Amino acid sequence: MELNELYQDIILDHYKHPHNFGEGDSSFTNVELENPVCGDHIKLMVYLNDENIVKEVKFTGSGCAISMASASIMTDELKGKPLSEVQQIIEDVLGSMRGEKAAETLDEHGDLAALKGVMKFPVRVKCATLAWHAVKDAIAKSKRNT
Amino acid sequence: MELNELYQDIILDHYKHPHNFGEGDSSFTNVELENPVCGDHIKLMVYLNDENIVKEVKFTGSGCAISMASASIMTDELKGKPLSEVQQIIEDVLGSMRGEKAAETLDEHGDLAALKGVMKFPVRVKCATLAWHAVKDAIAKSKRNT
Amino acid sequence: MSDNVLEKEISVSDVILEVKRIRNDFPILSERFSSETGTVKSLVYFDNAATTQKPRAVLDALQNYYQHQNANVHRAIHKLGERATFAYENSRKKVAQFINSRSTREIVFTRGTTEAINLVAHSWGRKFIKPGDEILLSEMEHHSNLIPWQLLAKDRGALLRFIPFSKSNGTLQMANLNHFITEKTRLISVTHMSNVFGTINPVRGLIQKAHERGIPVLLDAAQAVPHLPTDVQELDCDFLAFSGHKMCGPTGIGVLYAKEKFLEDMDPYQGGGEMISSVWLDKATWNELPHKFEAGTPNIAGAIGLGAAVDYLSDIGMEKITLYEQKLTTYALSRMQEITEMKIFGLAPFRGGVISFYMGKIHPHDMAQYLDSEGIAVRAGHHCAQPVMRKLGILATTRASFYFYNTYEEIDFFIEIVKKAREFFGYGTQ
Amino acid sequence: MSDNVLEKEISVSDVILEVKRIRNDFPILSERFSSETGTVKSLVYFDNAATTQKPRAVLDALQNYYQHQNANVHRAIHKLGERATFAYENSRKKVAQFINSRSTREIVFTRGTTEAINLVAHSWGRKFIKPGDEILLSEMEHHSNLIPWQLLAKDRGALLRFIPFSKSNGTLQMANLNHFITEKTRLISVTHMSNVFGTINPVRGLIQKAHERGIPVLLDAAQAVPHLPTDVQELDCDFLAFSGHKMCGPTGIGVLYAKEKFLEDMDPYQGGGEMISSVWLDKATWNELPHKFEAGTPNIAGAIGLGAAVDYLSDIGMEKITLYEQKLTTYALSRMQEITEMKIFGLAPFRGGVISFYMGKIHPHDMAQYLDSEGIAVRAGHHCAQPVMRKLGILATTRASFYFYNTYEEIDFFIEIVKKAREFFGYGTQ
Ligand SMILES: Cc1ncc(COP(=O)(O)O)c(C=O)c1O
Ligand SMILES: Cc1ncc(COP(=O)(O)O)c(C=O)c1O
Repeated sequence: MELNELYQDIILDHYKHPHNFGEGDSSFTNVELENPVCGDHIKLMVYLNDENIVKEVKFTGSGCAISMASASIMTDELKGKPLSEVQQIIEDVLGSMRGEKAAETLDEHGDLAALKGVMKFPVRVKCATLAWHAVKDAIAKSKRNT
Repeated sequence: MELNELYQDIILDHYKHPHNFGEGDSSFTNVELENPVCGDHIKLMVYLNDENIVKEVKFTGSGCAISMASASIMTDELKGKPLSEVQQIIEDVLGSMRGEKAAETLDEHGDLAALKGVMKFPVRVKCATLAWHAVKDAIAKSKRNT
Repeated sequence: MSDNVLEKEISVSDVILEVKRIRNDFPILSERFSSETGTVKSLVYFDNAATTQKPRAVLDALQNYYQHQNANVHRAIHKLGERATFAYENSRKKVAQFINSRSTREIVFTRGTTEAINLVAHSWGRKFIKPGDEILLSEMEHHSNLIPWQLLAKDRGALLRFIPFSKSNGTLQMANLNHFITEKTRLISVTHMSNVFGTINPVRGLIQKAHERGIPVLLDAAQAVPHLPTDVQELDCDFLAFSGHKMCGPTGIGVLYAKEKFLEDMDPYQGGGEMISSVWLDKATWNELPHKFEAGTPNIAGAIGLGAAVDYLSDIGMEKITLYEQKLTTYALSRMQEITEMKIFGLAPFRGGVISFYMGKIHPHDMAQYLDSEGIAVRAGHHCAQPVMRKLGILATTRASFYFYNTYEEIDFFIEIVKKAREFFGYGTQ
Repeated sequence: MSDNVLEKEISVSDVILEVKRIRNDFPILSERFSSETGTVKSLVYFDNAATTQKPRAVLDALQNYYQHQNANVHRAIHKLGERATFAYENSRKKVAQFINSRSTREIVFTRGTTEAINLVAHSWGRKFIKPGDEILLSEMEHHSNLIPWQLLAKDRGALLRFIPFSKSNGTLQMANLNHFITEKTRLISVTHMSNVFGTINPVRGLIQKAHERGIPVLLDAAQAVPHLPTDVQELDCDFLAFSGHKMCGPTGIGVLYAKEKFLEDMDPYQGGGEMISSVWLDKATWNELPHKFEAGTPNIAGAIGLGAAVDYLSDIGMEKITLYEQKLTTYALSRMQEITEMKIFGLAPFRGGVISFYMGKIHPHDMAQYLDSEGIAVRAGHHCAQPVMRKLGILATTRASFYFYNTYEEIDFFIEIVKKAREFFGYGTQ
């Protein structure tokens, strides 16, 4: 059943038990984004250290299983990685969601592969990318601040 | 052919050689009416004497064969008749054009019978009634003035 | 007069619609979806508050128009033009009769409810609303009956006020009405039936109160006209707006009903062909009603399709439709109570077949997606009523909305799948 | 760049359209009329400037939509909603490609040309036109490109000025253009092709001149887009308006093209669902382009039908269509010269297939009626251009207008019947 491709067990697990859910302290850069179409909103917090390592990524917010799971998987994936690599991953995810990159690109990034199922549901792509747009903005903002 | 019902010989004759076409003098009451849909316009002049006889009816203007012929036939028909009878004829014509009176009502009024053909062409009814609305207005105006 | 349409004396046996037969009139209702694994699902269409499906009679009217009548309307002397004009104006007559308006002069064709309301805001509002004036709406309005008034209020320096709704059951709080109708109130514009709660608002009393103070009332009847018998003379509303696509008609056509004296007083809306009488380079005079408000080539086929829809609904009978839908809704509501975490928004005593709900913490999008995977089409979102969602403290609901072609069996299937969704998203079996 | 579309290098052999085959695509073209006496007449449809007929491909697209895709667009999670949204937005893409616009963000669906122009007058005009400003039109505008500006000028205290046309041949008098474009000119809005004279106006030069002075230009392309290849980037117009029903598409759908920067700057038009981003009771923010200008449920089926029309026209090829129609028109004009009393209004060197005429003193309504009795549909009247008629000193003309499905044989028949009408109304044989 197609539905199981969308709601893979990994997605449902992250949705029911999100990772890195919670507020960061004042050292974090925050970005809040909303998907006005469905009202989903997310607060994304990153801590980029002086060596340009994304040390911490946290989030809060409320939304559907896809948007929450995508945020949770993302935090796992980006945490501890150097900026350049993080930016590459973000582009890989957004690019494949837009259909500009092959879906298989995601296979290299662990749990992210579970997001491939979303691509068959065009209206849900915005759910999956909300957190990614937020983290992209947060990183840009964090770089501007430093 | 249906067209011959609309453009009966009587209609074409009146159209090519209109009766009572021309300006009245200052004793006449004038009304100008326009059909904005097609731009046809008519100037209708009546002279109602003290005994309430419609002594004279004249017209000028420009329009299609139907509107001009209808005006010409009308002037012949109304001229010299007492007001009450004239008003009855006007109601007979407008009523049958609106479909509220039987078309046969017109058979009693000489050349007016030729207007029956118009009723099969709903868009042309306005052409046929322009002069009749004008004469109705002119008579009302003339009565107000006296 | 009462707002309870159920009070009409119709014996229950009359109400049994031949739904099986009716469903055959709607080609799309036999649509099947096959998934990649080959399972085939039938369509269960529960998104009727968004738009309804079209019976073959309406599709045939469209085809017939394009194949035998297509021409521009008005002013044409040729036969196609006569046919098109006759069919177009005849649809206006049908619509006038359907809502019992006095004359076709009161029926303006628009693109839909939204345009009808914008027309009033523009042509009546910009002329008659002055700085400091108040327009009274309710808190449960669709964006289409809110934004036009926001724009007008900003343009004119006027104020919007809102009749509140009760969070517990989604009804308007009419007790304090005198508080909201002030000396400055110049217009009241409210929805006849809520597209979120299904609530049928007590508009007759409201209109009476408003008229005692000389205030005109607009009814947003987008959800009402398709589902309830509507008599504008009995309602005595001054304006009424509805959409063809929500009542078996085509997209792109709707209606503004307005009392003649209002239309006479109003400025034109759009300028262009057909709405004029005489035109000079620097000035123009306007055509007679209702043409003054229909600039340019109208949606001719759309209007003719709406005429066919109105015939179709009349043949079934609007009272039967109302009663059947209310029975169906009562059944659905009672079955939904079976599910522990089910929260239903909108429990007004008088209501139509629109049910908004939230199941535990399952996001409405996930619920809608799950239902869709079984062929059930419902809507998830704010239903163009973000202020309602805000007041309820939620982002969205899932909404199931019915029409007369829906069945008890479909509701049973819906309940079964909602229960499965409940498990799927982590609530365990019940 | 030249305005002569004929200059393009296409060999005549390319231009031979398979008109016989094409005519089979249009069900209505085989319509027959039988009179009371039993004579049967075939339809000769020469009223294409008013509205065109629809090929089966367009009718099928409408049926297919209602039978397999019908749902409200945007925001729906269910399959029908996805299909409807995809088809609707895909039509926008087709339209964008058809006129070579940069992006679908520049394509706003409207009811037609009239609404598109009103949208600009309202949303751009009310924001940017100030008292004393001037708007430059031409004397040959359709009411739809005149009344909206009259209403705006009145609202804002602005002034309308008019590029005159020559009575002798119906072309714009461009020599004194500098006299009409002043420092106060804020907008130029002219017709690309006249619906009375058939004149194709030299809009490229006009746009260039206007842009040198920073003045935006709107093209009323109601008669142009259906008949001429249109490239908005090459034209460099800032706004362009056209109607689906004049180019094989359904009624009730049209297009406003506008450069993105203009759409960004403009206020919304109608308020309601879909055009918003976030809504509170007292304020709202707007959706992204082009949705900001499409309030409420759009004419979904209409847009999809227009997409099919655009495909159909592209398959034939717009350049072929232009050239075929011009050959047909040249033939018609030359044959009309055979008739002594024939007066043709509009003899521009670059012209499309619209021929307005007056035959001696035969009133246009009588002429049209006579032609109709033989199955020939033409239009008689002021063609929504009363100021043009006034300047010409007449009340109306008879107008024959062609599309690519018309034939030389039809023109021969038309000439024959015009000659018979001439006799019938008293000119004797020629
Ligand atoms: C209550 C209500 N008002 C207005 C509208 C807007 O109708 P439309 O989108 O057809 O203009 C709707 C439908 O979405 C509605 O439910
Ligand atoms: C030049 C021109 N502009 C505008 C219009 C108006 O188009 P519509 O009636 O489709 O809005 C027409 C068609 O009648 C036209 O020919």
